[in-house]
Amino acid sequence: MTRDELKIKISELLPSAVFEEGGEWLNVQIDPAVWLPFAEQLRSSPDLSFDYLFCVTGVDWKTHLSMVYHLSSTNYRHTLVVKAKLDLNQPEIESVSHIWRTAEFNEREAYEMFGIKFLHHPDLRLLILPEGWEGKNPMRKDFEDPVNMIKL
Amino acid sequence: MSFIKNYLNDVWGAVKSLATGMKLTSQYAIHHKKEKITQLYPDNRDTLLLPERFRGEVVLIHDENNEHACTGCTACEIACPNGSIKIITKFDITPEGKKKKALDTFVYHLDMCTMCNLCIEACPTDAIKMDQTFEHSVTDRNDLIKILNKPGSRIRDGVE
Amino acid sequence: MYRESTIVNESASLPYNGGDEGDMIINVGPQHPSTHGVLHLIITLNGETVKKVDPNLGYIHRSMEKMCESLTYRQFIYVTSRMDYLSAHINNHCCALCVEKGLQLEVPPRAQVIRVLMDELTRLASHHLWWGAFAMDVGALTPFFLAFREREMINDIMEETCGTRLTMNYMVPGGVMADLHPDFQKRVHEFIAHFKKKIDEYDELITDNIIFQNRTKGIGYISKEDAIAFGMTGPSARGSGVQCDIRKLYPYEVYDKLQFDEIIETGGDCFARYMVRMKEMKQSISIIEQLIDNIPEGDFQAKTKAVLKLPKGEFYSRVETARGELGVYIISEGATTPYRIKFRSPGYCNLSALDHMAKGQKIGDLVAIMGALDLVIPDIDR
Amino acid sequence: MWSLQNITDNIHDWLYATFNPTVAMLIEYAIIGALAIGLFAMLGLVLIYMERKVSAWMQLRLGPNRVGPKGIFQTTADTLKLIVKEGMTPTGVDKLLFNLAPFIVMIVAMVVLAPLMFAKGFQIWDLNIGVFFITATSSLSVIGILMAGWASNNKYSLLGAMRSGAQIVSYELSAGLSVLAIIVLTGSLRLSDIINSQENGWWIFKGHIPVWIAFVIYIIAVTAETNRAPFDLAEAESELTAGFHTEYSGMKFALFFLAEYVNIFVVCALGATLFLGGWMPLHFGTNTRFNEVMDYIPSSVWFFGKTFFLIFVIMWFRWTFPRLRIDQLLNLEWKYLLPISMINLLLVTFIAIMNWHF
Repeated sequence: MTRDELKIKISELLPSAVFEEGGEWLNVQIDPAVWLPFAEQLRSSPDLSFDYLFCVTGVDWKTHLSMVYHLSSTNYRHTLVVKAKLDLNQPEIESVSHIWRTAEFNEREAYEMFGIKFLHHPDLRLLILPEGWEGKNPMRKDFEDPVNMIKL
Repeated sequence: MSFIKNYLNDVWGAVKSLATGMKLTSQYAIHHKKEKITQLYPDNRDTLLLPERFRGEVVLIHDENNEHACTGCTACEIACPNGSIKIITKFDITPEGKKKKALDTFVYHLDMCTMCNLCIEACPTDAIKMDQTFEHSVTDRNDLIKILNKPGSRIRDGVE
Repeated sequence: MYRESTIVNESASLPYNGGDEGDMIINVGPQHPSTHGVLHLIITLNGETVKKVDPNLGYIHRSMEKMCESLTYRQFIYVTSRMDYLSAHINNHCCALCVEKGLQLEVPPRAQVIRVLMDELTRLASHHLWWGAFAMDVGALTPFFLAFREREMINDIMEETCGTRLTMNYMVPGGVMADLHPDFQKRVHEFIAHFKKKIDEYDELITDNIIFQNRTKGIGYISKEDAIAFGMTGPSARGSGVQCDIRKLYPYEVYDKLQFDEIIETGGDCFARYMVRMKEMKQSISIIEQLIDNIPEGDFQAKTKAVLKLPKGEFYSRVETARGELGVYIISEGATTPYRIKFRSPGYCNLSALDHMAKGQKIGDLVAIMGALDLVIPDIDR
Repeated sequence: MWSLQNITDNIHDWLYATFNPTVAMLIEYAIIGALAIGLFAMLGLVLIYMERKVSAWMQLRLGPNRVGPKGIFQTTADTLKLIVKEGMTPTGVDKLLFNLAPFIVMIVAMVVLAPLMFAKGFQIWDLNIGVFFITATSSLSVIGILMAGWASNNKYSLLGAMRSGAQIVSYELSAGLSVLAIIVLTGSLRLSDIINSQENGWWIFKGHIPVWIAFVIYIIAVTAETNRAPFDLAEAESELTAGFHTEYSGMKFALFFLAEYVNIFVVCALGATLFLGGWMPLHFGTNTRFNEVMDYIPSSVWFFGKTFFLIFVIMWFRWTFPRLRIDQLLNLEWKYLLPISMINLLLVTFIAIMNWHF
């Protein structure tokens, strides 16, 4: 499916979606509340069949956080980038680990690095950070580590 | 009957595959003098040839008059990703009586250097290069902080 | 009835609480011969059978993504050599591609060919090391040294041209850092001749060996659908029949002009993954053979400004490393440093499937599965 | 002809002529003990050096080459290091069993030396059940290994010990059955009788294909019994780090290490005695010129030559093959080796009854 076809299809599925211009792939901005049903549709819709989630990222925009999901289909080879804006103080989004198994690990990474809480995640524990980590989430922009940070 | 045949075929195939492997290792054992690839490192130190591009450590090139080409422009210091280089500059007085920025001390932290070659790429006057030394181990980490410009050295004439 | 130490709650400090009466929880790693690094697996055993594998990462996490946020677009590339150190060139390549995408920079044809040559040599070196290490995981010690003999030749070639053996920092935005060494072609020809002579030994010693086949066939099975769902890429996924070679799907540099096959096996087990890599080595050699005598003349580096500034926007580049798909995702705010950078590392996703694959297998199989996944821990931890 | 028999007989006669019988016997015991311990130490040094060199040659390396000419003192240096190293006893171990285990393993390995015939007339104890004694006592070493694994309070050790137990107990069967093949042919358990029966040719040549099969099975089974690769599951390095001796260090570890090599020596010596004629030179038929030439080579050279050849074969296995998995290991024994050796034993019996062997 080309980018324009994809755009029409997505806007049918989710009228509230906001498309971003530019970028290599179609970027769609969604509300975190609609993410779970939208993801299920993306995965199960036969002419979309986004079965390969290849990149899950959190971004700290200082005013808000956002989750970026890069989706691709191994059948049709089209790619979609889904972005969800999250609140800075209480970032919460539904987990999609039951749709794409790879999300389980990647969401755990985003959880500890950005403090984003994934609702209904089966196993949301610290993965990379040491047990009993206290303090801020390291990938947030306001994180400072006076002990280990080398100032250049 | 076919069961027994299969069973024997299994055994025969297994023995054959094992024998092929054993043949190979025995070949290596017999010809071990020819096949060995070990280099006797500290013994062959004199004959050890490192390629001229090998990145061992950063050195400031001095010629026979104890002159170098460093203008103290700090391009290498800016290019260095992990702050291994610290250039301390001073102001020389040129014969015309003008003040001119020049190199005072070229401090190089070998302990932080990752040999990425970015400083050499950045240097506009080709004053520094990578040396082929690689035996850097010392007992005191302060020994790894080096001052690259030799005492009394000065900038070569004509280098801007 | 074992003594106190087998009581399941011994690892109470660890947050895992599964396991029934009589289960044994073993910490494999962080220091263990077969984890090839500082991977920590908390495995629940019932006798010899693995019930659950719970990876615990972070022992070599250097927070590269955070680090790169403070480095300029020229500087951050060298850091990625330390990510998947066995395919350092390819990591650097991916970063350079991403920066070039942002700058809309055209790479000279000579640089493109040099990059592909270096990528394939790196892939060969990586697969050689994997072959030796995998053989060691299943208990054969000699292959390790045979593999190192070939890998050493590649490392010497790298050393001559790039200056270092493992973490080269040879790819820069706009091309490569230095031109090829005059001896490069001769040395590569020597290597190809040597490789073709020796690759059959690999089959004699390991591939055809009955013990090895028994150790790997039918072990660590993962279906095509599961492999996609787990985000597996690279040879590990191609062993399950997933078409995922970035070089074929989204060709970069000169890969679209080259003749090579994407190796796909359908076994889905460790042996299929093994065969994919063995055949991939031959494909890499054929790519190198196609290019080595046809390196175009010209610049090895495009003209770039001294200070690189990416325009505001998002850039994503993906390449095929020896382990799978590496993605570099740069969010730029128009400054000299990236605002946010994300490395989509292949090992991380491949590791997530380990629990699925190892469930119900023996401890020895767990080791074989880890070996066949070709895990490089710094790549997982970044 | 020059023979060790004369020396031992002379010493024996001189001792009994000089001292009263009790003292003479005690002195003899002391000499034997000293010799056994000396042999034990020598074997450790020689075999470990040999293993390292063989592995190096197969792996394109040089092997030890720094300590002494060609590195021959490398193992001596290693042993010295192990002796002066602190023998750590981790907290939580069963101290008695933990400290006892290496000694049990070593004592078993030493006891097994008793009925072996190192040269013509050079034997500690010509037992009338020699072969039986060796198979019986050598299987005791599993107790030491289980003890070590259990007492270490380490899960890797426990797994290794349990694997080792299953492995040794199973492989005893096919090793025993293939040994029985020779017993059937000779009709004696006494090692000297077995060797003498090979005066006109070794059993491997006289006994047709069934003895060949028995020989191959014996080699495979003893490789497993001594926990050597490809059957080194008890200490499978890539799975269990070091298996049953994970927690041992210093001299206690060295004892395990030495015992492993002495065990290899013992089983190879037994294999050489049963199948390759022990100290018996290579003979074809009786009273030929060829046999006389062969007789000029001392019997001890024959014995050690054959034994070391078998040891080399076992080392060759180790540096070539991948390791089996535990269930495959037991499959190999119960589905392949045991049925084959049982049928083979029937064949050998048939040959013995029909007197078809040479």
